[in-house]
Amino acid sequence: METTAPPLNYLNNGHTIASWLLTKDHKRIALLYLVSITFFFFLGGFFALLVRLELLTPAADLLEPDMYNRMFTMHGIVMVFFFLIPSIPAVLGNFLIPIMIGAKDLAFPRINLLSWYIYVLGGIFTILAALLGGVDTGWTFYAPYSTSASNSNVLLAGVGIFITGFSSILTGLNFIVTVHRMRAPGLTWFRLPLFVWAHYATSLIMILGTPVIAITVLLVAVERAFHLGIFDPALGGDPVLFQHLFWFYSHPAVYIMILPAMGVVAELVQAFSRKNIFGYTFVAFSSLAIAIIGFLVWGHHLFVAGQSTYAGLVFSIISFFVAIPSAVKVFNWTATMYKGSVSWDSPMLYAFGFIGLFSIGGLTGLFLATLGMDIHMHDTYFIIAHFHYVMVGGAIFGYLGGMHYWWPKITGRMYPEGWAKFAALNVFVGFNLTFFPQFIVGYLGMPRRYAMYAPEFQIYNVLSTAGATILGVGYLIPMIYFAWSLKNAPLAGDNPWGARGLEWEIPSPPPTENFPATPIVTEGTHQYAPSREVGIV
Amino acid sequence: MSGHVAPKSMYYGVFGALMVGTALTVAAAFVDMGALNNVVMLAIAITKALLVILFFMHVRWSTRLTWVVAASGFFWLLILFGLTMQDYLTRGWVDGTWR
Amino acid sequence: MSDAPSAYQPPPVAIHPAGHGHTPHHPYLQHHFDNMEQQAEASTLGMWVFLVTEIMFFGGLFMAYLVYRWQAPLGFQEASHHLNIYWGAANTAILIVSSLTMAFAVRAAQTSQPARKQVFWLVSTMVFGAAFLGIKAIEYSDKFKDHIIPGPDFVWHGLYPKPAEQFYSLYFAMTGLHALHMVIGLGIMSVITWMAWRKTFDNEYYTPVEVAGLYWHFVDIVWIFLFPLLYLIGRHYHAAA
Amino acid sequence: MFTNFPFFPQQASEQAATIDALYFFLVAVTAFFTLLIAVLVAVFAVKFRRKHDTEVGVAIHGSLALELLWTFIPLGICMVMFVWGAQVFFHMTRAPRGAMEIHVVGKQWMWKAQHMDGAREINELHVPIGKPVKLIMGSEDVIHSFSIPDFRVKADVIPGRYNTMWFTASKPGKYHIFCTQYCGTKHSAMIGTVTAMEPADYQVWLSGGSAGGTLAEAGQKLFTDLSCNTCHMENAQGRGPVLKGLYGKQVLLASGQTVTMDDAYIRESVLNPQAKVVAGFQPIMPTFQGLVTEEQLLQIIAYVKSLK
Repeated sequence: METTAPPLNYLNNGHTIASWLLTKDHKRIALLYLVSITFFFFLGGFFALLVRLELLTPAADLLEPDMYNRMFTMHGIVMVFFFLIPSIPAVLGNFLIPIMIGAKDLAFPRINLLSWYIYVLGGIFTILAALLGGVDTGWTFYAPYSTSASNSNVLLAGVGIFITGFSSILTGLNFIVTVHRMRAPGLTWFRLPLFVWAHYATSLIMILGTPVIAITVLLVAVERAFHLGIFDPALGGDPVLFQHLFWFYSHPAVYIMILPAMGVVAELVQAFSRKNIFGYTFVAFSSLAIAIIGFLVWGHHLFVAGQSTYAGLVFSIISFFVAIPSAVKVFNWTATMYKGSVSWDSPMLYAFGFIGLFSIGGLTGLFLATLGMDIHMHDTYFIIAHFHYVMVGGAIFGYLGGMHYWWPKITGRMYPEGWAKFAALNVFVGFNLTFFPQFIVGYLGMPRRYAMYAPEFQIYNVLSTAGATILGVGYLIPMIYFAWSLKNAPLAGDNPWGARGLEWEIPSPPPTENFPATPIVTEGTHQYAPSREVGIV
Repeated sequence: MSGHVAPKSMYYGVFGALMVGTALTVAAAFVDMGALNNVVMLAIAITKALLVILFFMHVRWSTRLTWVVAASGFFWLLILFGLTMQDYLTRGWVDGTWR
Repeated sequence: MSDAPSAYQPPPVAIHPAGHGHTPHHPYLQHHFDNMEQQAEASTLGMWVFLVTEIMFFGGLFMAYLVYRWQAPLGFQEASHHLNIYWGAANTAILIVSSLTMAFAVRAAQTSQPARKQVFWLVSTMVFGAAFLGIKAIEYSDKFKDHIIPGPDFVWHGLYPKPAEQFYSLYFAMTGLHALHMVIGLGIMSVITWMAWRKTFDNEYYTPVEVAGLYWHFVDIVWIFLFPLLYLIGRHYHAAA
Repeated sequence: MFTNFPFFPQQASEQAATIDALYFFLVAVTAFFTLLIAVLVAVFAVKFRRKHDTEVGVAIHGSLALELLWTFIPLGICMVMFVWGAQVFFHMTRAPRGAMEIHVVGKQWMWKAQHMDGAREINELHVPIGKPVKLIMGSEDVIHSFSIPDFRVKADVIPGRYNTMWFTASKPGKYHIFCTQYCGTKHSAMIGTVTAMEPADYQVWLSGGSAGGTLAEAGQKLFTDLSCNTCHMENAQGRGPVLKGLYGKQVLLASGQTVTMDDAYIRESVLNPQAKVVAGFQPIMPTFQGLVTEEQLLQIIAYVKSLK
């Protein structure tokens, strides 16, 4: 298509393998992450497929229970640690944060590259664990099963997660320092895009929570290897302590997954309504509130684990508090569309889906924060449905929406919009068909992690598996047209959406240095119409 | 650029205080004060840590951001300790419960 | 609704000055920073943020210590009594001295003192650090000889064998992790010393020394807590007995 | 093909209805807010759909009143949920005095139950209706969780300690027992049936099941077989404390602390005797770790409890 030589950008600035594997450019590192994360997404999806197929019938006929246990464990480990946690921050965050704040790069480009290598190393250990027979502890690694009873590759997988944790820590560290120290002149905190706020909050969780899971997994590994009595009661340990330490990270970790998606959706709603966000400060601070309060609620995973009644009450009430900033966000996104100029481009379809599905995911979370209700629902499919509404309906919808929104910026090419709309619809329908029945079968009492189940649960499992098939197809379509678009789609231009933001003022794909010189920011984000004060901020 | 340069005498002073603290804590350990032993021990340790942070690590002369970052680490540690211990310490408070 | 990009182009949010308009670069300024000040602030902030993660990393172990000591206070006191308080106290003093020499190394760079002075303080710090590890090695080998390494070979003649084993599990986990940090610290120091020797640091550029110093002091602080928590808790119990 | 298309589990315990009421309230709130948001999004998307390519939205920066509204209304609703849920929870965690006790031991991958009068069963649990039943549960290996969905009850079964839960069955019939905490290969086969019976039928069932005497009697036999009685004598001459009448009382320890003589303390004292030595006694009792099973421990506890 091009007749003249294209201008120098980060993609054509060096074509050797070394120019990619040794790059310090945050945009190239983002693409390295994109490739590896996509790989892990489809790997995790493959495990999910086997899980769903096995659950088509009540008996364990496709997979032996032991193999089934390994499959759901690998699905959890791969999706949580190798897809959901790094997905938006390491790909979109890495690519966009320096551009959005008018910087040439992250504060520590070499550490950024290092974090990708650490991620890959952790991934290799985990893949090795899978190839050598998998792990059968569940992604939660509950002691003493993980430390003493399981005879699967707990050590390898634990080491993999331990290593990957450091990749997450380094990414968070880089983002925090970058946002504090690299903002362009004039870019005050309250002019920052909400995407940056969300990533800042995410980074806080990454650096404050991840070390605790690292040491916990390390202790499990040490206990397993040397038979030290840390968590196994038979050796004098306390398994509930493991759960405290584990959830101290792993509950905030769900906010690592959802907060960046919330940041994406805030950008999408503004760009495709051509309107600044309703209640900027509330949306910005709600990200911080979620990150901070999110650290105080982990005990709601221990309501039936023999925690004290008093602790149950404390964790329950704080869990309700963390719901409020999420509600504030949902209302503000919705209000932003009011009197906007709403386009129905494919990224916005994902945003619509996100708002609806995240609402369901969040509201069903209230069931689990409610002490008396959680007892019955704990460890049933209700929980599976709830967190998939947040993780898939939330995090993955945000990720896909963001990918479609920024794909023209990243690659310089558009994608076929018709196919994109079809895929978005496909994912939405498939997703709901997969996970809505699980709410019902969960309330009926079907426990999670069951290879075999009572026959009266079958109808819901059949629906679920059917939905998962549709969902899987919905994921494959974007893969195909994104790949196709790289060479064949029309050029996008600098600003295909008519959106406002620093990233849309530079060429697509951006040059290696992002900006020819440090820009001087004069306005907040997404101010389309001349300011006409209605109400107060 | 150059940050705050403290006189050498200050470093020697802090060093002396740290050494005295170490001697005190060892001496106190041999005196039976019941539960107070722990309090004294930890009070001395916290004081020593604060001296190192404030003077050797230059937080005394650093930006407010550094103060916040340094404090947040210990604050989050307290969250971990506090919320975990409020479970252990209140087991059996309500009649007929788990324990 | 089509593949065609939007014709609408909103006004920009930023002024874009044309081209590079800067003053000559300091040789150690990385290209993505505007000036040395920004670079130094980013590095120190980065190290502080990293130290926060380190606090939480050790925090998990301290949490385990807290719970198990609360569950078996007598066992922990009994077990602690088998640690050598004098080695522990000596190591505390050694680490404090190394912190002082580290602080002087930073100060030497800050005040543009000659390279050999900077190197002197850095090497002193490393010598004390190595001494600490040496003493730790003696202590470990004593424990090995006495069979109080947790695991199948653990032998305990006193009361409370279970909590004692747990205490030693935590003892080795905590001091082992701390020693690992010391080893990493020595590695960092070697690089910094080499850089100092090459006359890298002066009052314009001393961030690496300062950042390495922050790390070194942090490792010292961890020990300041480990020493009383591990070595001292059994004393008054036996002093009273 | 699917004769069963249930939406709700049966209400087979007295707690079930209260929990379902809470559930319906939560469902109603969820449905209301989900629909509210969905309708608003749909209406805005249609009504304010972009008319031409250069159209931009109106600059509206926000409204403090609205922000406060949608902060405090959800907060209020949440607090209703919290208080309601906490009430239900309090009721669920506190067994009424005089509840019938049954000991349950989980192990990979089965449930073993011991009734007080000695009847034992595996992967089955027979209970009378209309009478509060308290399960005292321990595990021999890893964490399990004992769940009866039709009763809406569940509690983790944790090695090294006892958890309890209670219910009052209200409808005769057979109901699922599921292990809901992942426990290894045959986790999904660690299931069973709870049979709720009319009290009279339950008595008939009990009389058919107990061959070896009551649980306390089995405990007494163990107490003698393991020579516990050589130190824990009936008078104060023994090297160990007299156990008679001690259950439920506060005990002063050598460390100066006090501890309640309960199931957990008896268990700890058998397995790890030196952890909490009673004041005035030497820490000379040997550990019985590995010598008694979890079921036997529960028998010993039943015996000590019976020493009134």
